[in-house]
Amino acid sequence: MEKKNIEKARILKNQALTPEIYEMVVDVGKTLDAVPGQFLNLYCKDGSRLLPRPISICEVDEKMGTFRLIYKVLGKGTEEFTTLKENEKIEYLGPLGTGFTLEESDNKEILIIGGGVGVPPLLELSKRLKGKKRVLLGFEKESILTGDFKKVAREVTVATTTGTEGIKGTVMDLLEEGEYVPDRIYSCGPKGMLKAVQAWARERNIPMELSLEERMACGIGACLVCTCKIKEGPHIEDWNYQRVCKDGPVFNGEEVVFE
Amino acid sequence: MEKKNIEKARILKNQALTPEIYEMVVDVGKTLDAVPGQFLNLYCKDGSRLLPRPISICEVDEKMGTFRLIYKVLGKGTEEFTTLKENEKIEYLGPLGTGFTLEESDNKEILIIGGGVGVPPLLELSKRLKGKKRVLLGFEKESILTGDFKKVAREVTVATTTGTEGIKGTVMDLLEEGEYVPDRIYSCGPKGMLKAVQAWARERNIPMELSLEERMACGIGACLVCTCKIKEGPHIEDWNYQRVCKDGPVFNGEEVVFE
Amino acid sequence: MISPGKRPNLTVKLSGVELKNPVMPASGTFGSGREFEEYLDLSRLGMVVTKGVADVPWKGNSTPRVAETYGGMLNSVGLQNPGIEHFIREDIPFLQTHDTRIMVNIAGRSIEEYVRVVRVLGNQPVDFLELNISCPNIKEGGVAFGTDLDMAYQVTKKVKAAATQPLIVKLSPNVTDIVAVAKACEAAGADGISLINTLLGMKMDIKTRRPVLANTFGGLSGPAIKPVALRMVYQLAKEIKIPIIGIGGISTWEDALEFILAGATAVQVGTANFRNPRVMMEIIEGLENYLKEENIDSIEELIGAGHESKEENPC
Amino acid sequence: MISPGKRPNLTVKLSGVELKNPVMPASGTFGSGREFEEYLDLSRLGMVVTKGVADVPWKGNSTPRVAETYGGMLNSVGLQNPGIEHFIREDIPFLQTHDTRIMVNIAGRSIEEYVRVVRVLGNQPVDFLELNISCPNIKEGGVAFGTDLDMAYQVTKKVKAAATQPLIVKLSPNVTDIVAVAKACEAAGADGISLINTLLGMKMDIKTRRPVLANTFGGLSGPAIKPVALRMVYQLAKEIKIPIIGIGGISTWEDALEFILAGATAVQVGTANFRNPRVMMEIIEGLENYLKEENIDSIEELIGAGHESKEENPC
Ligand SMILES: Cc1cc2nc3c(=O)[nH]c(=O)nc-3n(C[C@H](O)[C@H](O)[C@H](O)COP(=O)(O)OP(=O)(O)OC[C@H]3O[C@@H](n4cnc5c(N)ncnc54)[C@H](O)[C@@H]3O)c2cc1C
Ligand SMILES: Cc1cc2nc3c(=O)[nH]c(=O)nc-3n(C[C@H](O)[C@H](O)[C@H](O)COP(=O)(O)OP(=O)(O)OC[C@H]3O[C@@H](n4cnc5c(N)ncnc54)[C@H](O)[C@@H]3O)c2cc1C
Ligand SMILES: Cc1cc2nc3c(=O)[nH]c(=O)nc-3n(C[C@H](O)[C@H](O)[C@H](O)COP(=O)(O)O)c2cc1C
Ligand SMILES: Cc1cc2nc3c(=O)[nH]c(=O)nc-3n(C[C@H](O)[C@H](O)[C@H](O)COP(=O)(O)O)c2cc1C
Ligand code: FES
Ligand code: FES
Repeated sequence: MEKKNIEKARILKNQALTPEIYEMVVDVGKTLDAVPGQFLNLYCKDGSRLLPRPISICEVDEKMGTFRLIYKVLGKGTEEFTTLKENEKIEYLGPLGTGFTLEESDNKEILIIGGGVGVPPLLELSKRLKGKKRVLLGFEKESILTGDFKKVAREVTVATTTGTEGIKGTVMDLLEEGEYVPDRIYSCGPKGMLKAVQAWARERNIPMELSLEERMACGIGACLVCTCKIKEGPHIEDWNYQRVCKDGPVFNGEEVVFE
Repeated sequence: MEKKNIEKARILKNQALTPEIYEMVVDVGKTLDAVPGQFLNLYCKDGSRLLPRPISICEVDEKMGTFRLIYKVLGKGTEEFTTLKENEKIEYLGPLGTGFTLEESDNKEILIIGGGVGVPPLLELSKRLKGKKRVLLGFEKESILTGDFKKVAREVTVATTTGTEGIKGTVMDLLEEGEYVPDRIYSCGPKGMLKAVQAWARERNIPMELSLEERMACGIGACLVCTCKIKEGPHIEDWNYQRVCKDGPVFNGEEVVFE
Repeated sequence: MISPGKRPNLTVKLSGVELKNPVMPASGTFGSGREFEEYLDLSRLGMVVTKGVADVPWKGNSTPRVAETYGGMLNSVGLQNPGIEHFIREDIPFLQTHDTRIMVNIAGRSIEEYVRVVRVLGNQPVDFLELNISCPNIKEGGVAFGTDLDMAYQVTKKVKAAATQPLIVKLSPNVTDIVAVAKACEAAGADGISLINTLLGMKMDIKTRRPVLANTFGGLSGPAIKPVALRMVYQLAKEIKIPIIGIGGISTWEDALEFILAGATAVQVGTANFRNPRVMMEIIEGLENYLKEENIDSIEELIGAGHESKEENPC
Repeated sequence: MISPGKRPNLTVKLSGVELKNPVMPASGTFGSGREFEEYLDLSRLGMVVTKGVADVPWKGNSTPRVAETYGGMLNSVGLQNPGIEHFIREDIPFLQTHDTRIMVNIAGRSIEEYVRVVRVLGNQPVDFLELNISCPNIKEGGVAFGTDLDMAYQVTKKVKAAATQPLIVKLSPNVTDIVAVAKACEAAGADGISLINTLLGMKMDIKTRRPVLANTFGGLSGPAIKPVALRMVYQLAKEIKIPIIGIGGISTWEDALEFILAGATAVQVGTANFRNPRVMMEIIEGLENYLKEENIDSIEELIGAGHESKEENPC
């Protein structure tokens, strides 16, 4: 078997969508396989920053060998990424992790719920999922990707905490107000939001997949720093740690134990 | 008084002269003062390399505000420098240190002796010195800058240890073979060479200035890591440490104590 | 001198056992190897060192368990592991399918716990035991054993008495006198010393104004700590007779060579695996090329070669 | 809350003495300030800390005295200094021309040597004494005092008895139990603790196959060591009552803030001065802006604010 390795991608585009959020499109120079919900580990060039940065795959063209990535400038690493110019190279490892399960049914009601930088991976998911897709997106001030979602979903609703766009509030407000009775929920976003989504879905006995985020080191399942609690039995104490990077980031939402 | 600071220079040229030695010309965007023998502290961009790299001023155009620097690729820092492209910026501090004394007499016999990457600072020196200048240059394989020296000196002789250029041997061979009776010697190069030059000059009671090299941290005289031994009295034990970065790199050769 | 056409010899003898080469992963950074199979051929390694395993499953600490620092990282995994039974059932059979040596890293909170693990491993096909008396991330046991001379002696002695395989004791750098600790372990019968485990450190989050790690403190690893690790290996090389495995920030073949020159018989690569899962291959190839270029027949010639000759000949 | 138009208050009280702000150079990285005059205004600093001074001139170690490491550096200067008389003649008058506090760092190989320096300084216009019992680069004295509880106690007690000015004791991180050492110094009468001095480290030159430093070992400093330093400050903050000056890898205002949150009343900046001689100005301005943006009236509110509330309220 050929061994995997760190690869170099050529940057086709790297531009600000909002003052804080950037879009990067890269060309890996070969065909590839990727599942929505998987992520890439991007490397910083500056040697003082050792650890790769996990960034979700927002869109992928498997034949062309291109990834679209959406990242928020948070610290030194993502700041470094903003300085990369067209045609420069960036090193990456991946796709990594276990992505979403793609159900094959056309007439299911699907609810997709995203918050902040949890929104990007839901785009490729929305493209690939069959069924009747409704998308709820929450942001602080400015929305991203709503146009892209509108192309592939039946309905896209936006909430912002500042009220700048869509309704003033969170995705949970959208969820409470709309009269949704989905067959299945897919969600990615901040922990608080996922917890609320989980509670809402549990109450209604709706199956769901949640994509989690945790600080990582290796990204390939070896170091055990990125664990989350996953139910493994009927009792509340029956949980075990699983690795967000390898067993996830997408988990059966029913089994995720939030603190 | 206006305080000095780290400055940015724009790279006008950065190219290989030999497989190991590069020439970099930078524009600092303002007029400046510099004395031959002084150096610049160049900063690496990669944060894992904290300390600035001292590189001698090979040529300076004070009015145009440009420096010419010649550097050998030795380790990670100088390797990084080779990747810089035209119009990119490089950060530097300086000019730093105490350079050569420029004697004002026209009819003095001047002998200038350089070895390896000790050769570059002698070029600006040769341009500025009055007198009858003879230049002896020693290299391992390939010479650098001989053409430039020929423009400003009466005589330029080269030795290479491999014999590829000039005579096969070292500058000490040139020195022993030529029948030089200079009034003054200026030299820069490896410690072994400087020591031999010092012995030769001492025997003949010829005044000299030697430019030393030592590993540095601050480059501005504060940390005391770059010390060399300088005679301070008649006895062999009468020496004190001085700082190569601040009190030198150029010292009265008579007073340098080599181990 | 290498005979023409011959490949340089990277094999080293560690406590009487021959390794293909001196390069192996550091415990806890490589799982049991399975996750790295996609990236490198486990049979190329000098040895596989497994994550720490205890007598019963441990859940480890809360997250966040990691924080990046300048040239390094902090972790507070806290020796999460599924216990020795699971390990023997799942991991040993997997490792046996590869042509490599196996070193099992052993965690415990008391001498009895360590001894239980070692006994269970007695009839297992493992080549070395590595006794971790240096984990900074657990409250009882762990590092306490590695920072107290008498405890280091006692735990080594009792574990050695129970052990079938050669016993390497892994030391903590968070001590005043590393030589004294190593000598205590040597006196108690250790067959080798590996060091260093992580330095105890922490990071503050200035946004939340709280420690980044849920556990407050964590173990510092990576290139940042290399100078401390190298110094300790160098200090020990002159003072103990049993072999040393050097660990701490090794990321390139040059780093590995520095440790060998300082006196290490073998080296472990930890944090560097997280940045580049193939890094150990590059280190092995780099060492091989170096021997070739320098015309050195066997890497064993270089072990401890960096010690000043004045020390061999003091005058 | 900052009243509108008011500048945030950066002053801190250190052992009863008010400093303009909590930022000062670390001893040995700033000379006596003269070399930095071209780059910054000494009067803007919270204090100037001088290089270590002994009772008689010391020549220090041979060169090379420095080696760069990943995210840090090693030095083996060995406390080269021109002696206390020269210092009083040349450096104190120079510093007096600036509106800043003065802390004199004191080196010694024996208690008597330390005491002699302190006595001579008794009638001098200096604000603080910093007792360096932690230099790893000299054979006798130095770090020996900082790694032995009893010696740390004795030297602090005798020096304190001879001292006119408040006495800060500077500790070595190369110990098993930093809390015990600090408590010994506090019990002996120290007015404050500064830490950390450098970690003992080394580097090999793979070309020559010898240690890079003429002295073999050197002190590791710079951002690489920050997590260890921060951890020690945090540990001490809960255990001692005298103020702490945090040192180790501080290069940005965020770094400084981390130390203050961990419990440091003031911070020293060392190696970062070598990369950017104006860095302390940037740190002071950064802290000021932070207070403004966060609407915090005085930086003293942040000292130790990073400790988990659960520790104040254990349940
Ligand atoms: C599976 C997964 C997918 C992600 N997908 C995206 C995405 O599509 N778009 C996006 O903007 N962000 C995404 N993130 C978060 C992103 O990884 C962090 O924002 C980023 O690593 C911050 O790096 P930094 O150097 O700017 O910040 P710094 O704070 O300087 O980073 C320091 C260290 O902390 C880690 N870190 C800091 N914040 C986070 C965080 N929130 N989550 C995980 N690690 C963190 C960094 O990786 C690095 O190791 C994802 C995280 C995970 C785990
Ligand atoms: C006053 C002075 C003037 C110099 N002028 C020139 C010049 O004009 N051209 C030129 O090619 N070289 C010159 N050098 C040497 C040059 O500074 C080093 O070759 C360079 O710093 C090596 O950096 P590196 O990162 O490639 O090597 P590395 O080995 O990776 O450097 C690691 C550290 O060691 C230091 N270092 C390594 N070698 C030397 C050395 N020989 N001297 C001083 N510090 C060293 C580096 O500055 C750095 O801090 C000069 C040195 C001094 C002191
Ligand atoms: C995430 C992580 C987990 C670790 N787990 C263990 C362990 O289980 N047992 C052990 O002895 N050391 C453990 N260590 C310490 C490493 O084996 C090694 O001693 C240390 O990281 C220094 O080496 P490095 O700088 O190459 O990483 C761990 C280190 C890391 C980073
Ligand atoms: C070149 C150099 C010289 C030093 N000299 C002294 C000294 O004379 N006295 C002292 O107490 N500490 C001395 N130190 C230690 C520093 O004051 C400081 O404790 C250490 O460098 C850690 O801080 P940093 O990481 O900010 O440099 C010296 C450090 C360096 C790098
Ligand atoms: S990041 Fe290493 S196991 Fe997930
Ligand atoms: S390099 Fe700091 S004094 Fe010369």
